[in-house]
Amino acid sequence: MGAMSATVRVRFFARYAELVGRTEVQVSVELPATVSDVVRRVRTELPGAGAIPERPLAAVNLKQSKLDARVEDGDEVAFLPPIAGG
Amino acid sequence: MGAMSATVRVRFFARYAELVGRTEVQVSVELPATVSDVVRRVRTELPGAGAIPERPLAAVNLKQSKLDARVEDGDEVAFLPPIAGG
Amino acid sequence: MTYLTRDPLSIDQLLAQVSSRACGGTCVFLGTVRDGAEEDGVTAIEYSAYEEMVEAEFGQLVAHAAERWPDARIAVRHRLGTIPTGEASIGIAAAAPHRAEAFDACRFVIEEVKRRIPVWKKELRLDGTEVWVDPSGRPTSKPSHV
Amino acid sequence: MTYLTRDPLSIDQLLAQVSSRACGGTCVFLGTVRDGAEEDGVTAIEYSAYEEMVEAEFGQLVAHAAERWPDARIAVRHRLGTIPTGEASIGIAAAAPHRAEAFDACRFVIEEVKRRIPVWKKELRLDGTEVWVDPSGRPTSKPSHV
Repeated sequence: MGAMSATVRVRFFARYAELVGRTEVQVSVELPATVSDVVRRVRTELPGAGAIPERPLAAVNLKQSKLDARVEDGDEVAFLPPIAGG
Repeated sequence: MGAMSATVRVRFFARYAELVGRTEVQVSVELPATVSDVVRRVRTELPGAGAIPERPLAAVNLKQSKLDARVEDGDEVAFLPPIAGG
Repeated sequence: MTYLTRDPLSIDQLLAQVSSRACGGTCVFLGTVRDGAEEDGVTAIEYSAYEEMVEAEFGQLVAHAAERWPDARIAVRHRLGTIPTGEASIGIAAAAPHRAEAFDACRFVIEEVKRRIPVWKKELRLDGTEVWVDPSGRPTSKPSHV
Repeated sequence: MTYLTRDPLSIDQLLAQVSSRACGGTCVFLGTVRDGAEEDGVTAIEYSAYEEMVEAEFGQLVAHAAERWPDARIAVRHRLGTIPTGEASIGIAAAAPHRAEAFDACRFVIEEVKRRIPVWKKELRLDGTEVWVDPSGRPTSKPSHV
């Protein structure tokens, strides 16, 4: 019996979007999975994403999230460069 | 030889102007004189001025002044109700 | 340069006075005539002043703020006369390279105004009464409070 | 209710959102695109955002401020897109019965914005270069800083 897998929508913003040359990508990870697993997958497989830090600021479903937070199928995971609003 | 005397312009504002029914008056005081002397003279001689406090906030020539400050001929002495600007 | 006006205050004018390419933060304070829980049917406040002294004091106050926050640009205007509820009696704008200076300079100006600018106010009430406002912010009509 | 716009910010609109007969003090903060001593020929800043998250975060931030200052009325709008030097990128208005609450609530909002609202800026320079601004307020183009 194969492991359960989840598809998450990964979004990139600002400098990170420039680095990877796109604003989003779909990623599959085996469950259980954390934000860190998504980061690792993206950094190793997506061209340009290696320049994203290993421990970026992240959000899951519009809320800032720790890297050890669980991700589920259908989640939206965003990698956020250092915030510079205002 | 008579004492030197000074004429000062006394100004009233806001509630004090209402109490005395006017906004200014000329007062003569014998020199040397202080703001307190002017206050005393005004409170005893000007109808309605008895309701002005014995130690009002005062200004001499546009600057807040202590009651023991000297006044000279030609000075402008103002009695200021509690400040309520802004 | 006059710090007093009998016309409605213009925020745009205050902002124009302080705006600068070098400033990244601007703090504006507006003091408005209130008719809230602590008031009792205030329809307007009549503002009066020792006008010559107000001009002199504002000049010193702004100079003092400029010494303390040398990069800040400050504008202030106080309105006199009868000001209806909801309209502004004072407007202060402080622009600075960084926001902390803008907030601090603006706050400094309004606190100093409350302390030393010779302006007085009389509340005009719905019931036709008129009450001088004491410096604690609450009106008093009792001479014993003076 | 949206907290984002691509149009120039209107202070009048922010003020209209917070104005109330019960409020005696209103504090407005404007963050503007700066080209000062610390900058190097900034002609504009390009603002981008995680828009859905910005809306959610602003909603929480304003709700949090409303809990802390129950009598305050707060409005905030952030502009996105290319904003020329001198124009405002964010406008915050806080009205309250008394001035201390207005200043404190307004300051709270801008500090929280800097801390948690997912907005980014890229400075556009006179010499044609473009530089992402890092959160300390100074730009960095070196990947090692990220």
